[in-house]
Amino acid sequence: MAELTYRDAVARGIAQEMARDEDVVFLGEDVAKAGGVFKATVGLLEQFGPLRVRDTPISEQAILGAAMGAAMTGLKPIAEIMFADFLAVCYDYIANEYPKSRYMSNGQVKCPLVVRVGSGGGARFGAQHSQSVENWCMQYPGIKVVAPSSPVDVIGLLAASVRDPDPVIFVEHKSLYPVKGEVPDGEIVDTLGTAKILRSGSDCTLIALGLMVPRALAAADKLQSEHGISCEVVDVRSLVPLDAQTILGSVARTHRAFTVEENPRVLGWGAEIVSVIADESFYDLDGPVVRITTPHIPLPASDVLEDLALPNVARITETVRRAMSN
Amino acid sequence: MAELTYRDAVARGIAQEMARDEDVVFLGEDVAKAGGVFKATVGLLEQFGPLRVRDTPISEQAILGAAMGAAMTGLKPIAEIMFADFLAVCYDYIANEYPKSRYMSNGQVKCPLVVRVGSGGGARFGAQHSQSVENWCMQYPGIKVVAPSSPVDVIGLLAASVRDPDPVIFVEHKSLYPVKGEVPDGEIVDTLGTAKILRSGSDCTLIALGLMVPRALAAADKLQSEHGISCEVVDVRSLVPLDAQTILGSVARTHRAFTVEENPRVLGWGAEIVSVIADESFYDLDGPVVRITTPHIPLPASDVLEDLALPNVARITETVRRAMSN
Amino acid sequence: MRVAFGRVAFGVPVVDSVAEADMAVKSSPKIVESVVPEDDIGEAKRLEIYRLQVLLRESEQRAYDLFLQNLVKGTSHLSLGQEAVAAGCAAAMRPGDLSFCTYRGHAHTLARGVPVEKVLGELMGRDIGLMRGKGGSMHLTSVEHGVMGSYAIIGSHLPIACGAAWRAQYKKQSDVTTCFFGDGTTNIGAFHEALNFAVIWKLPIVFVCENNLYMEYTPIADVTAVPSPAGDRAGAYGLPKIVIDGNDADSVYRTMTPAYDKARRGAGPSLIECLTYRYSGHSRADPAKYRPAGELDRWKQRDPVKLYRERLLGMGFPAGELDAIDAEARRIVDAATEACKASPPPPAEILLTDVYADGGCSWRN
Amino acid sequence: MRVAFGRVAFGVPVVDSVAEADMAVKSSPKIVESVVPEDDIGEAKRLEIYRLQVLLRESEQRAYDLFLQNLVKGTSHLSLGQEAVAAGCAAAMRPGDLSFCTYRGHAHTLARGVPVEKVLGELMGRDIGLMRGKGGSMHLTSVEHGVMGSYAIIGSHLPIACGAAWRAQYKKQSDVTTCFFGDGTTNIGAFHEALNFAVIWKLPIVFVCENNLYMEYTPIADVTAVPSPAGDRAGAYGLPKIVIDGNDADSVYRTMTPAYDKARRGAGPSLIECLTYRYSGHSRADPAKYRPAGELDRWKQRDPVKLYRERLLGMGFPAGELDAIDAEARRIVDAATEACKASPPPPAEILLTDVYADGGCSWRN
Ligand SMILES: Cc1ncc(C[n+]2csc(CCOP(=O)(O)OP(=O)(O)O)c2C)c(N)n1
Ligand SMILES: Cc1ncc(C[n+]2csc(CCOP(=O)(O)OP(=O)(O)O)c2C)c(N)n1
Ligand SMILES: [Mg+2]
Ligand SMILES: [Mg+2]
Repeated sequence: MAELTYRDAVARGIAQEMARDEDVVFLGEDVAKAGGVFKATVGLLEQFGPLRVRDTPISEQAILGAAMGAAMTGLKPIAEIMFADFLAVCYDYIANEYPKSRYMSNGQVKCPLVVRVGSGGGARFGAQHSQSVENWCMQYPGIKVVAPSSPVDVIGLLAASVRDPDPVIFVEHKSLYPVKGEVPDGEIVDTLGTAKILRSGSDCTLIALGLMVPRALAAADKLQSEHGISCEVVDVRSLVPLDAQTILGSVARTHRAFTVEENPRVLGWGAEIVSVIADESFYDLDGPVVRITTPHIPLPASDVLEDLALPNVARITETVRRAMSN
Repeated sequence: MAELTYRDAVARGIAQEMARDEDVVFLGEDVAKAGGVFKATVGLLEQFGPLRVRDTPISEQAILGAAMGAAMTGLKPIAEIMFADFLAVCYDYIANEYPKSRYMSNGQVKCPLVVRVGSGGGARFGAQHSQSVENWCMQYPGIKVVAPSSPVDVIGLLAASVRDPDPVIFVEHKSLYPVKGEVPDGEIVDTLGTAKILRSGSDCTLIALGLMVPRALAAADKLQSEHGISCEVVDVRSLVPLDAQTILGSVARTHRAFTVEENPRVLGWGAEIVSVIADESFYDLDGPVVRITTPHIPLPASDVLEDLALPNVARITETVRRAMSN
Repeated sequence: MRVAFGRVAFGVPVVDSVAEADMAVKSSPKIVESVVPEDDIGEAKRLEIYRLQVLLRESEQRAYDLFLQNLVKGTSHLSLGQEAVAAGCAAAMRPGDLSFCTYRGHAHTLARGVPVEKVLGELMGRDIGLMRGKGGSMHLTSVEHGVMGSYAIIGSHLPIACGAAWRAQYKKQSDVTTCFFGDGTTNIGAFHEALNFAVIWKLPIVFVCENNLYMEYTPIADVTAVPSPAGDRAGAYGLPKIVIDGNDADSVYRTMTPAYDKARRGAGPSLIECLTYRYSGHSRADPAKYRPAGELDRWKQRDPVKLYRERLLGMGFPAGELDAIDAEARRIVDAATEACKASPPPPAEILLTDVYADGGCSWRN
Repeated sequence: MRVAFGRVAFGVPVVDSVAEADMAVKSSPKIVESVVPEDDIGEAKRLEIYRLQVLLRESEQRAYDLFLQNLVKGTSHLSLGQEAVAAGCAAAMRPGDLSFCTYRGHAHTLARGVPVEKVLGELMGRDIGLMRGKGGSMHLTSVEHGVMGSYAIIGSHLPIACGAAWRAQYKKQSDVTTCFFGDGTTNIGAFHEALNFAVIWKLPIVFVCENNLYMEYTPIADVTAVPSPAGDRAGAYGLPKIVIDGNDADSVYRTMTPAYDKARRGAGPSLIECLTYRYSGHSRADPAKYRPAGELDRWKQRDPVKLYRERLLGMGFPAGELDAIDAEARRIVDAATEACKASPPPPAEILLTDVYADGGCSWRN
């Protein structure tokens, strides 16, 4: 057992998989010699050498394309797209290539790769370096989307993603990089498609992802202690595959649900979850599912404005309290 | 009054706006001399000349980027991205540039442009030339998304989009190009953000878009005549801005709702509408909102398979019938 | 006997074919020949190259006939007139080498040995098709033949092909990757990224640009800043400019062979521009009226199949042997056509298979 | 008096500065000078160029100090050491000309006359900021000064800048667009698309590549197939290779002036690579330890501000006049700093404004 930051967990997760399997290779901008702009991949070059840990030019299409070609022919690449927002410059691979090659080829072509991205707000990086992209990637059949909220999940879910035979977008949250957590020694391998109930509760279910998980937990504390509202908190962890059963099971017990989403309002990942709940748990619900999201705006850079934009503990608490008192 | 195809309505809509305003210019691949690969822009080069109607190289980033720079500085460009799927190769403009420039610049930068795309399935073009992209574009605050289902709406909504001061993704459906409809003479200008109730009904509301509109209408006929179910059919027409009031108003009357979506299952545009209804019309609903979508698959090329994938009249009818008999 | 003509035949000076090309392609850029090695094509290879060209011609012609009969449902992009590139490249490849093609990929797919009925069957959306109708004409893929896919988004397969070559380099495997694309593709960003990437990583890949003078309907010269869309860009990646006569399969073969050798010995990628011409429109829907009068005819005078046949005859190959090859190709294509017509459409259950590696399309529990 | 030295001063042979650059940038590519016109910089322009460089230096140094005081909250990318490019270009522009910058755009923004407090205020996220804190340091925009934005996604503004130039051409307006970017940007697809597009449409645009030898932390030479990332690509668009000493503002000014003239007379775009060096790390977070020992010092010996000051002194400009410029710059930056510190944070209501043109963020009724 050791305390590890989410940042260091990334490097440990990659190292665990590279040590296990020679076919795992890693590429991205400034990831090797410099150890990544978020310092999440420090030491990998030294440990695995320049043939397996490779710096690339600023050529995101080449990075994601090369990862695919390598995956098709026998490697298991991990590609880094530094800021998640940059997926937009290589989006063809996300929308058109990765998810469709297996299907179009009638199963001939495989695509076992992981794209790691630094996602999310809170660092005052402004509208083009702070976006949450889970909902972007979720729309394409054939791709998986994973977003860990703790160091141990980073390692376990990264390992599961690397070992998964499908393309996985692995969404790391930039604001979680410095956060510490307990991590067991030895190999850690988790399972995709499993949500985690991080806190049990009886009055309502808070469904959260990434940076919103610790905020939902903190709000749940406040709601319990200050308002006597008992919240169950579910960390979705993996949007595709989605552990709908854990979510629906929780809602069946609590009868009320809230999504806590960092993405802007419209067609966030919560919209799918609300739609599933509203369909399959219709008769379980005591009130509408409420989505707590960033407003329908690009993220501002100024610290005061950004703090207003993202769902925070106070807003989560207040929204839940109000809805529960109706 | 004249009969016009949806295809010819595109050219007429563009011509109407170009004739009205010299600042309207049009660019895209093979759009000028060849009149577009879908023949939707035939005659524009002859009418407006090579300075206003321009063929480009296969450089989608240059097309969308140039449209933006021109829009920022005084023109009102219409850019064509031939197949909607190709948005993925120039997605940076959709996700990061168009929607954010006004906000980031605190209102200094304007971006009045229209991106026309040929979207949707039914032509046996396969997984990379048949996608519905309305739900892709809907996620980015700052952008508008419009999708006409009839020739007259093509002209009116295209005119409204060209005159709109915000960037608009104008989603034309390839399978509707040959469809004819009555179109009044003279200038036609419609209003963005207005849904249309195309058929009144009392038992449930079918909420549809694009190619799914005629199918929903045909299903409504069958449901009425064969099963005595009275369906109201709403053509959403514009996802952003969304005419939520018309939709919620209809659901308040019928108490049941179905979305009819061409996109694959997960996080289709219907998920947002379901979430809005499930929140704001919670106490109006007699049963869950049901989404009728393409399964969570890429589109196959073979005609028999593609016909199985897309929601058709039989499937819409059967889904509604079953849900209504529960 | 024809061996006796060998020397003469081998001596067909490349400069002649270049001159011919220059005459035919009046407005086209000057062709710069790469170094031509001492001829080593050999009889068997020549017959193979001829056979391939004839088979491609017959197959594509048949695909066209099948459109007209409305048996091909979706779109389709033929390579009629461009056979020399596919045949010359395939003949220079080794088994295990990989091909990445475009939507205009029937010829490249067939040239690697994929059965004709699987290709025509895919065009027809039948169960017999290479991907049982799930991909369609633009996505022909046969991993067992090294055809790693046909790609329909312009440019996207260039980086993908780099990845396949990277794997070979990393795993010290000896295969070389060929990436085919058109002139129009040189103007999209992915082209640039892939070329730079391949060069700095010294990947075992050969980029083959088939310059057929048009993107879809727009002449490439109207939208390109340089006369040779690929050749004049080679310098931007530290590569030599190589522009060859793409209607002469020998010229293609002779250029590809050293390029493959270079890749295999770890000396990095090549970029080769082959000047050629497509006879039919861009795709099924296109009557190709945008072409100036006479252009098609001029190119047909340098038809690659005719040209190659005449060369073989001139070298002393007996006409009967070539006729037999022609007949065999026709027989194969006829049989394939019948097999396709007899094939049922794909069964409904495959609609939902192979989205994910578990075989299904389930995204939730 | 200094006029008397004019001829001598003008005579500072460009080849000298090239040689100097060559010495300093030992491993860098050979600099190819563009044609130098008969000197026409003039005294007023020289003082202006000096003043701009000093102001940029002071402002950027202050931005750095404000980081250290934790008053700049987000990231920030300084141009310390690269002032000659911004100053030389701005001095060659006319009012109404447009600039498109990158996240490393403070200098280019200031050089167009945007008040220092608006720039520093934006970095500090205060209400006084150019965009009231909504954009941040990477997106400085001042339309009234012709600064059409600073772009943070590598490459994306090159096509956008083409569009602005297209508008000028279409509307027969006489402004020219300048698009700034770094060496690393030449490896992304949008670069390629924009250059080809600008050339075929003959757009009035000048592309200025500031080659500071590094992308973020990776030396550009490690990831680029050619020695001059922009210069060696010019031929791919039919443009001449122009690589100049980007630490000599006169050399920049002398290269830009004819490039702007060319654009204005409808003769199309130019691509200019300026060799320079950034003194600080890539961004706030970067201590720049990846640079070889001595490299920074060598470049500082050719510090653009120092170099320019010495040149002016050599030409007979009185030291006192230059000192006064220095003092004025410091005064401006001090006053701006105070104004920023006194400015409140932006008010909460602007969070939801200006998403759409109606002023709000409403996406539904
Ligand atoms: C990104 C993208 N843009 C546009 C298209 C539409 N398109 C298909 S083929 C083609 C022309 C390609 O020209 P070229 O590269 O010369 O190949 P050719 O068809 O001549 O073999 C175009 C524009 C596409 N498939 N993908
Ligand atoms: C598409 C994209 N990829 C990566 C980045 C991250 N990034 C920001 S600056 C930079 C280096 C750019 O180098 P260069 O073009 O030389 O400009 P410089 O910073 O040296 O001025 C990188 C990789 C980005 N902003 N956008
Ligand atoms: Mg072509
Ligand atoms: Mg740089």
